[in-house]
Amino acid sequence: MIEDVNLAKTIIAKRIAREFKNNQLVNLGIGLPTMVTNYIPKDINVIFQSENGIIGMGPVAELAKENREITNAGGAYVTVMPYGCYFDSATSFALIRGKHVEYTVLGALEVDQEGSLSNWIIPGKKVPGMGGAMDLVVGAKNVIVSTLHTERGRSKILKKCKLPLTAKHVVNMIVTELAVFKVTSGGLFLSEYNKDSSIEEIRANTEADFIVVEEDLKVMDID
Amino acid sequence: MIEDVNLAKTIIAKRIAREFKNNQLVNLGIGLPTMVTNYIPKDINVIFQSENGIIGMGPVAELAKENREITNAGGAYVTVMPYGCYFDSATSFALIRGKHVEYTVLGALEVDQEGSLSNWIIPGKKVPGMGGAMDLVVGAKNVIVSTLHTERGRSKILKKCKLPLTAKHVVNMIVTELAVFKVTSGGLFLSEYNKDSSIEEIRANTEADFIVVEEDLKVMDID
Amino acid sequence: MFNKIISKEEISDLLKDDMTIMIGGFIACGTPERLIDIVLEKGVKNLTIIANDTAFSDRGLGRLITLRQVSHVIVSHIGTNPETGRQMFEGDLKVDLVPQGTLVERIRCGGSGLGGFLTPTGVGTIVEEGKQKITIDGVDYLLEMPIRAELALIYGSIVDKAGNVVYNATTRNFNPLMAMAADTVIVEAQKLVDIGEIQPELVMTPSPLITHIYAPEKQ
Amino acid sequence: MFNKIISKEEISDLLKDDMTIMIGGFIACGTPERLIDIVLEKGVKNLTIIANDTAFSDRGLGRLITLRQVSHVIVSHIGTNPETGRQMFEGDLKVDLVPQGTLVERIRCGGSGLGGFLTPTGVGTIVEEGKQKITIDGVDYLLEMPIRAELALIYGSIVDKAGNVVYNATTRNFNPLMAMAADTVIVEAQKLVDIGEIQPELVMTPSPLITHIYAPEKQ
Repeated sequence: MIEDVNLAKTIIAKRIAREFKNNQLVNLGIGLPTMVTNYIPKDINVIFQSENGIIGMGPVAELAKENREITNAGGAYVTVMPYGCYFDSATSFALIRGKHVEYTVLGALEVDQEGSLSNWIIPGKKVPGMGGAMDLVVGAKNVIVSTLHTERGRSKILKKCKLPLTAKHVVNMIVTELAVFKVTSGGLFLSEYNKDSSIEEIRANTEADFIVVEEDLKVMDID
Repeated sequence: MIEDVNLAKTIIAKRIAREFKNNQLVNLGIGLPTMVTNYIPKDINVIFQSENGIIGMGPVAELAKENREITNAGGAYVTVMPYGCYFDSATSFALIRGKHVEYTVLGALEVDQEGSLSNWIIPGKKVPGMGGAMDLVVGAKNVIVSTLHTERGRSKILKKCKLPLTAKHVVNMIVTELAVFKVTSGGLFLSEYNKDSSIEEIRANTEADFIVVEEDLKVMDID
Repeated sequence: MFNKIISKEEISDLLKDDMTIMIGGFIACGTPERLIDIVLEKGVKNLTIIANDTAFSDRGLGRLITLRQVSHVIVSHIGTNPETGRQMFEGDLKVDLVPQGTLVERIRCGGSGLGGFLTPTGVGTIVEEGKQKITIDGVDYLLEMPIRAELALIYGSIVDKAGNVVYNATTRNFNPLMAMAADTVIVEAQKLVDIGEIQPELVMTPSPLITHIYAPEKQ
Repeated sequence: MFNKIISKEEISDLLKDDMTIMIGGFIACGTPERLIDIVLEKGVKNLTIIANDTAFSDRGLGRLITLRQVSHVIVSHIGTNPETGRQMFEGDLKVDLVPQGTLVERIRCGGSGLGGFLTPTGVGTIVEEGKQKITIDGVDYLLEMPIRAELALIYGSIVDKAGNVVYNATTRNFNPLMAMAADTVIVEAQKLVDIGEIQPELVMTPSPLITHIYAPEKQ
């Protein structure tokens, strides 16, 4: 296991950053997913959507250079690229539900082998609300879950989510510091593993059942 | 009867023009309804909506001064007032169906005493299509039908429309060169008559049943 | 010709206990802070607030929650304001959480004369509870209903004296939708300009939707 | 970075018989006339056209009807083009008439991932034939369904090289909705400008929706 949480998160962000092609429209959730922006290959232009009304979102604004009328979906002051534009929330979710966003990357409280996801509520404890997450996972062409493989020793990738769902059967790919999984109608497939880990370690730390097809298995590209 | 069709139409347009209050949003159909713009009292500012995407439509553009990117719903080149703006067709009909338009004024093939209207098709003969009419009569707060009282000697105001309907039970007011009718759940009421006509003449030329409450009856204000 | 400018006192007179109010903004960006000041000053109680989120306990509409003027919120997110969660767990505040895309579309629906819409969002989750499910070509959808308010308080970056509104950058968010879905709409004009100063293509809320303009700088 | 400019020949290669095509414009205002030229030149047949109207027999998409390239139109109005009515009465052209507000909302729906919507428009008329009627709080609505196309041909007054589009005045009409509801979207740029020349608030169709840009002046 990778004990250093920051290193683990960096691995996840780096791997996800390799997933995008030129000029694809991508929506990143708050937290770990936002780290992905730091590792986009230089020859790839990714267009970031922010569901509060931006296409072409740029980096966070420098201190003392903030424009109070330009924020991201987390409320932080950001910048916008020269090719960017703004729109209202109804248009934003028309774009999201209408399959115009290529990828959405979100965190998870739980994710399962059927591609269901829980990330918006722990009843009685923590109720932040779903915000735009339910629309994003239903509407984006590809749903990537970014998550540490385990939390307090327990697998985040379950046979079946126990918390209230964000959506059912929507996740396409799960990226952790140890592995990349693909969710298909035929089950959960291990498609890549961290070369510092092993299939045995992954199996020991994953509650979900997953299938390994040796000849398709690759090492995670994170260098 | 008033034999001069142009005079008849002028009477209708003049009467309808008296109906509006300051800053009300009004949509006028093509043809006779458009004539209403010529008779708006000078102290009243009426804001015209054109369903192809204008609020604040002004007069038709002068010859050789047309802007080919500014047309009305009939395809004619028009002008726009300094307080005007543009929008797309989805927004236009959101405004229309959403009861944001105070009055719509339309022509009729037939109108009936229940407030139903037929104005978009004569099956097998003339099929222009409904355009925005069905949305306008369902959505506008007030629906005024402007029509000559008779056509080829036959009443335009019927007991029941025979042609395919534009909408059922939506018309609030019918203005002809002879009379003004109000449609209520209690039936069709004659509310005004042309002082050059008479209740007898109106009755003789109207197929619909209508009620006259003598003390409420007024002379049409068209001077 | 247009006479829409309204004073603080006139706005105060429009506010009543038990009102349903829509408030524009997204985590306090594009929120009419000076209009919220007036609601705070008037001290009306038992409000139902429809908004994207409850902002912060000391900024945006969260201030109304902190002062316990609100009994019910219909929002997509309360995570930025711990006070909302606290009052909810204590049973003092009813919180309806609605997916953001569904919430804004319900508001659009309420302002557009539509009776509802079918969305795939929320199917198979607790969001579907109590809702009609309609299956079309093998795909399940929830029938979601329009929502309206008595009053909408919105923010406008640039407003002309007729009531045409431009929202700069991400201040647009829920504001133009709410401007269509309330009986009375008051815009807080960050900058008030003369008629003719706004390019007509740039207008995002047409003037007839605006009932009153509040221009704090002119007070 | 962006490489969306496309030639006449490349567009011609995208056109096939039997295609469903959305074409922007309102009685030939805001219509991509030069893109229609290419469809005429290619001579593809048996097209289904989705548009507000059929314009004129010698202007706008009406030209495709005159040359009998179209077998089916889905529109709100055919009154300005007598040729449409003639081919319809002769049985050569299928005409589906849809109320304008319903048509544009169906297109929006098709581009927005919604499964349908409830409208009061058309209730009690022949428009309701074959449709599900849903009654809510005593009011009848028709359930109307989304509509999409393989290709959308739209007009843009100002287009930047990323594909951001501004529609001047009333050229906007159906164009921004159609840009969301087709698998491939080609915009005819009246004026092509560099990235950064368009105010980001003024963009009416965001660049990712545009597949290809055709700039006749650059040919």
